[in-house]
Amino acid sequence: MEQNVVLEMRDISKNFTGVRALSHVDFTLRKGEIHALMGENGAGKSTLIKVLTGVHEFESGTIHMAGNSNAIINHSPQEAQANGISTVYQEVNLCPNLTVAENLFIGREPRKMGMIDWKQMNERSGKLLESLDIHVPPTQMLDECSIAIQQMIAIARAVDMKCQVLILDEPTSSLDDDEVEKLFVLMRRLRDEGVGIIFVTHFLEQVYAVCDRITVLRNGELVGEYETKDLPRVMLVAKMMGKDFDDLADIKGDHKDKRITDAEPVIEAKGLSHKGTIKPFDITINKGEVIGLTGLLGSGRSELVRAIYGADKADTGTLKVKGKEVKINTPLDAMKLGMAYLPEDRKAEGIIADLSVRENIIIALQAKRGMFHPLSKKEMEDAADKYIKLLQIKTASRETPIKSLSGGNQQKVILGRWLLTNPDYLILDEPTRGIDIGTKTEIQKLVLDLADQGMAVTFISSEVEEMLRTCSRMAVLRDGQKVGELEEDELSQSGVMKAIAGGDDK
Amino acid sequence: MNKSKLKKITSARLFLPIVCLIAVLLLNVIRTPDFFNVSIRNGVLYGYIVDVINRASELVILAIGMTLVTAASGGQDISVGAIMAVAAAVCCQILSGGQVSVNDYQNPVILAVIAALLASALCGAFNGFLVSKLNIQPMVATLILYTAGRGIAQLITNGQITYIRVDSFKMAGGYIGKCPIPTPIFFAIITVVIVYLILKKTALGLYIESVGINGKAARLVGLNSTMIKFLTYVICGVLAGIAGIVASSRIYSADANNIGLNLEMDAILAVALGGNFLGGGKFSLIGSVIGAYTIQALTTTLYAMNVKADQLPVYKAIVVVIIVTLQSDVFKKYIANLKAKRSVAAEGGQK
Amino acid sequence: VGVAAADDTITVGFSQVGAESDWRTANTESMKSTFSEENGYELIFDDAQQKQENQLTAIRNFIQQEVDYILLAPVTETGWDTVLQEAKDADIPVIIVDRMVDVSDDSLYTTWIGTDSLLEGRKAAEWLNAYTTAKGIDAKDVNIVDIQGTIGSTAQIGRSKGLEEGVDNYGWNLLAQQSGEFTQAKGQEVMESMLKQYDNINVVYCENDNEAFGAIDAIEAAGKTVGSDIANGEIMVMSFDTTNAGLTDTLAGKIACDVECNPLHGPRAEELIKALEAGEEVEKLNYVDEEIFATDDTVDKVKAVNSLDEEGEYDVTPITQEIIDGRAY
Amino acid sequence: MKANVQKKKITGNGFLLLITIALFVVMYVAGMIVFADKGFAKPQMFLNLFVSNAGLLVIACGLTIVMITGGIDISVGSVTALVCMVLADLMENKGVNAYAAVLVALLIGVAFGIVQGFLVAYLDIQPFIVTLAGMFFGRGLTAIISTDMISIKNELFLKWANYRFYMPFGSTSKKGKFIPAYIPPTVLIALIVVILIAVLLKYRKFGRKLYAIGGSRQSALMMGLNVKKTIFNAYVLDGFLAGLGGFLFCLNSCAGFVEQAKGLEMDAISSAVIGGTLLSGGVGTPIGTLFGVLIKGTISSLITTQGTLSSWWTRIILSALLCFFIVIQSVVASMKKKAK
Ligand SMILES: Nc1ncnc2c1ncn2[C@@H]1O[C@H](COP(=O)(O)OP(=O)(O)OP(=O)(O)O)[C@@H](O)[C@H]1O
Ligand SMILES: Nc1ncnc2c1ncn2[C@@H]1O[C@H](COP(=O)(O)OP(=O)(O)OP(=O)(O)O)[C@@H](O)[C@H]1O
Ligand SMILES: [Mg+2]
Ligand SMILES: [Mg+2]
Repeated sequence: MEQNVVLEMRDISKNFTGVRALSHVDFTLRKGEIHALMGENGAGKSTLIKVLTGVHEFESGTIHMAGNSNAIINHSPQEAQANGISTVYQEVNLCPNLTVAENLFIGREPRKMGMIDWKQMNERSGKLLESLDIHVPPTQMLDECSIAIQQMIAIARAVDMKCQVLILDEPTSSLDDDEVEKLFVLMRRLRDEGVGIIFVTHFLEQVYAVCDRITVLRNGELVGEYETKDLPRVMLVAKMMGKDFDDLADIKGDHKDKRITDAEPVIEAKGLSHKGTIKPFDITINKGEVIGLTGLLGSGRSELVRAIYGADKADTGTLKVKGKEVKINTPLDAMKLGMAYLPEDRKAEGIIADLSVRENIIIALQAKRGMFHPLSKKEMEDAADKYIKLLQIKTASRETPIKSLSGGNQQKVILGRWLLTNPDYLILDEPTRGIDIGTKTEIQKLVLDLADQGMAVTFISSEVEEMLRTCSRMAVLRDGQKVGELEEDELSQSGVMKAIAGGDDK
Repeated sequence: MNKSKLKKITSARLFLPIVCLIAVLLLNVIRTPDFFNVSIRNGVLYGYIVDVINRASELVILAIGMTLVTAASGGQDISVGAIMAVAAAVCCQILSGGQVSVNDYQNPVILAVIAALLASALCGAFNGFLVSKLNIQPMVATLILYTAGRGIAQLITNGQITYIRVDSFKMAGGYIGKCPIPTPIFFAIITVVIVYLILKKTALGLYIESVGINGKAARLVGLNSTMIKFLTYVICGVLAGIAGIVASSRIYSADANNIGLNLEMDAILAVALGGNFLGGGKFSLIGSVIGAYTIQALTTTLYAMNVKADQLPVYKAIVVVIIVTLQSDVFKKYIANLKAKRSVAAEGGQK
Repeated sequence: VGVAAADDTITVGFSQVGAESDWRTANTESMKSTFSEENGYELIFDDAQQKQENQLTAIRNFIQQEVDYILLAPVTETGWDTVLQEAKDADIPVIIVDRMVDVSDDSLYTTWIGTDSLLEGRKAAEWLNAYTTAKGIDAKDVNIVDIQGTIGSTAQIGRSKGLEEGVDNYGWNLLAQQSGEFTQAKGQEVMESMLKQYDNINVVYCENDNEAFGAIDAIEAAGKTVGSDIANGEIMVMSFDTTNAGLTDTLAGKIACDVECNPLHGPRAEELIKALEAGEEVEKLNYVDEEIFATDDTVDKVKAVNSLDEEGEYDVTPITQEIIDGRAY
Repeated sequence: MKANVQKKKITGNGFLLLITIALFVVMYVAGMIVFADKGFAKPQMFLNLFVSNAGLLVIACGLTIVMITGGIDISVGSVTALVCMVLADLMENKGVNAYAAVLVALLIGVAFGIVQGFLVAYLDIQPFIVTLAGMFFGRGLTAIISTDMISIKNELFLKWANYRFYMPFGSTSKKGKFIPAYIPPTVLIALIVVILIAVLLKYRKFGRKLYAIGGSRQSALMMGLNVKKTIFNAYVLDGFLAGLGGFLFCLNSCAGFVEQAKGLEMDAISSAVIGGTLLSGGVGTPIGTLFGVLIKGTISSLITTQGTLSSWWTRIILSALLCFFIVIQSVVASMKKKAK
């Protein structure tokens, strides 16, 4: 093993029933480097990490770590931790019933005379959180924190553990730019301290911002390892996808002029609110329009759409759908009025883990049709096949349980679920979270196509750039309140930033 | 080709439950060679195996309801035995018109049966309300009727065993006319078929699974979780009512203390032996049915082997542990590893 | 409550096993009607739901309530030393009902009223012996199956023991013993299984009437006949409890012999309390009288030894409709 | 910001415990007023709640532990019966001395814990089924040892059973005699167990791991906790407490017989649940369980004191009160959730 290498994986293979997730993959991590692990959805990035950290067993291959002349096999995350590997997995893995502080310190609680020293634990947690600019009291229960905060906590936990190797599997998927920047500062500091960092992300800018080296996987196979500076963006994308791709195409361009001018409102909300989460707001969404919601983390974007959809029943205000005043008590009411809602927390609110891809796709349509009008087997299979093809969902078969799909592919299934209901108004809360760059562009195109066909869309994303590309109008939220709207000319990176920060429009 | 077919069969969900049932039955052939003998005696089918199928009927009916409840709410209804007693009490009390023992019906049978089923549906609705509307944990919610149910049944019968000595009443637990097959078997088959058809012909099965796996997600895709959970409890209650009527017909009386006693545990066991996860979600109705027959086969076997009733639980426990161990993923994995090793060794040998 | 609860009312705490059978319900009713307000008593009734720990709690509760007498129908024979000592310390006389208690010191309870299930078992065995002898059936040809009560209950222990002694004394074949848990359904299930195992059963010894009903159904379903004519292939059913339904079957010839187990303990308990109030000495053990009923008059008397080792001679009554109609339960 | 951290918020579960305690107090005080003339207000009446339920309390604490991991143990009633039977059999029929018998009894509990823990933790079999088998096994084994009732007459054992700690307070009987209140050693042991377990769960790593596993087993695993071993240990501890509880139970009843402690598992489970433990795991405290036991005890005590209910009405009222209690708890909890 070379001097400065901390981790070396050779010839790793891993099969799941019916899927070859990894085949003969090599991976080398050096001391004090940030190493990006890239690949499309389902390329095997998470699997490689789980093999390394003992979540999955693997069929063949060897793993070496610095300071250990023998090959190691981690049989559990616990062993991996003991071996100096600290991990943030793709899906947030924390305990909802414990406090923030406990989630940070479980398994390594500070103790005094054998007893857990709660006071010290809370104090240390407070400091740790503060150092990362996370503003939650350490004594708050985790399930009262937003998904973004949870992700930050998971990161805080991992970085606080003394480790040789730090693994971050899509840590930035729910974070906004500010948070991401904070994370990068932290990562650079750790790198300078000599920690080897594996970083998985689908955001190319982020790769080029912090990474020293890139390993690309495709369909479970190693494509190659590169120095970041030697690999231009376009090349990277080509390596990932196995074909040339121009991700910077202005997809909005060809759609712009086709826009319908005379507005035909689909949704008109007046004074809608939900106690404790979102203050009364007005919003109008027109046919064929993509409207974006922007704001800082926790500004109430999700809460706004949840109030419209009836996921949290609105306490005050009125809602008109296509000009008719309606009362929405349950999501089903909203669906019957032609709404569809893709929730942001995929694991908790999106997937129905044990059901197959097919069942996950048709469930919303089935619910809408009612219990006594079941879809025939053929209808279901056709629908499933259609969206597996359309969204390029990587799955062993349509009968595979959704839980064994990669994160990004799960997201696509959920998207397919809603498209199948053929809605008039589609709400997308972080629809491209964890989706690879190729598919992301596909989805953005799809959204614009749908809008062209007359669908009203609300698009929420932490990625301002993405929103700029898709949205024709944006609403700005701050502290659970809608503070303004941006149109046409104001739609630029700087314009949005200014509005979010709440500069001069106050 | 053949191998892959075999593999397909062995990896099917119901494979292990069926193997377990067969294993228990084979155990008998060794100990009691005439276990599978079926003859016609006195105009009816006669033999151990007939007893097994006959005696398992109530358990099968209960296991179906238990499967649905388990799938939707991730918990079990431990009040089914008590609900059986309530249904039996209502039915017999109406038929007897309040007397302790009658030789003729005092009221129409149809009235009694409907009232009994209504009462059991009501019990199920009560459980369902507590679980789905008030979010009380199933085992605790049903604990209420588990303790109160037999009290209610006794209240209805005034603490006495009410006898209905009418031949037509004995039919549900005995034989219809000259038909050589015991009637409870028909009850079991018909209930299984009806529930199976309902699940097949409507989307209820999918709804139940979705709600059981991820209630939050199910709500967001437009399912009414509350209603669906509630419904499974009502169905479970009604099925317990049917089982109660069959059980009371067997003994042509309403014995509030003993009808369905400890049957809830067997029903839960049947669900588990059928390869179902007690934490809810995906379920297999047929698996539970097989589980129910396995349990009854075991009981009858042990009786046939002259095992004392009080020691019977020991053997039952051992067999249950063996079965669930065989079905456990860890064990399956272990076997798979073993096989893989052996095939590697064989390959090496060939070289 | 109120003014009526004058000083001369006697407060009695009664801890009952439960309401697990008709017999128990009749027993409770007997107590309740005896210790009524009209008769000058206040009865504090507690149903232990077959749990001894509930009874321990109830007695401690009675002690705190300072009742005048405690009636205890124990779930079990054992485990009463501590709590009875507490009652004694509080000067509350305890009358044990039905089952006996097994305590290290007899003075912990004042007196006992109840049935003698060992004697019941012995009576039945003696009756069977007398009957088969009278019919000239060789003891070796008597093939018995015993459908036992709930294992561990006093009634089961006594009744099984009575039969087992008979088997030892007279050389009958005891083919099998299996518990029917005192219920009709289990009795039926067990009998079904036994019939398939043994072709030669001619006596079924059921330890209560409910089991007998189930056994009779199973026998008839298997195409055999129930009756006393063992020599001609009939299967004889014997039973205990003499419930109304049981005696009806006895009259119909389906149960050959039914040994009584009398639940009406109330009046006897009241007698004892009256005597204690008057400061009289009472007997430590008070058995209630129990009869034997049979379908026919082949046997008119049996001799048997009770739990106190006293031999007695007991009449066997051929059952009639009048007797059934005249009984209180 | 700082103030926010300092401000002690009553979290959802702590609030539930407070409600439970408040409801208990209300119920008990109501009983004291209504049944004052029947001695309900005597201090001994209150202590009797502990006297009667010492064994149950220890067993319910064990159950709380496994329920926090998201498991369950329905074998405890059978284990109790087995322990009582073994104690009785060893001391009365085999002439073993009391200390050795108690040791054996505790080992039986541990043995159950080890086997069940192994099956649940390492073979990943559903706890309900494993312990259902344990329930069958324990009861059957009890019957195999003896179907007769065995009364314990061992002097040392009875001395333990009859020992009393007298309190400085008490009550005056109708005849004007002062009777001091007392507790037997069982109560002391049970209370010590509650405190020890409470400390274990709050202040030891092992305890916190239990909560983490109950909250999300997957996450606990991913966070590097040794899930299997922790679950195994939880069942062993639970088994030990079942054994200890069985011993305390036996000190109360001094007898062994097959039907003993039937249904005790349901009492233990419902006590834990009333005390705020979730069957789905991750939530629960021994203190809550203590109140669960007291509440159930009080309900029974109220019914016994009332004393005119027929057998079936006893059952119905008992469960109606239980129902009332559970419903109030649930309604208040959801109201609190909404208010947030
Ligand atoms: N537990 C599992 N069972 C079966 N197949 C699985 C399992 N986990 C992953 N797979 C399969 O392995 C392949 C690689 O998945 P993996 O999660 O490693 O992808 P990924 O590169 O992390 O993708 P993403 O960017 O979407 O997170 C996928 O095809 C997936 O379907
Ligand atoms: N940085 C933070 N500090 C404290 N609380 C926060 C923070 N971020 C979010 N929250 C809490 O989480 C709640 C929900 O926020 P959430 O993140 O879901 O809003 P959002 O605008 O939809 O953001 P996003 O969609 O990016 O997650 C907020 O009302 C707030 O109480
Ligand atoms: Mg991944
Ligand atoms: Mg959000």
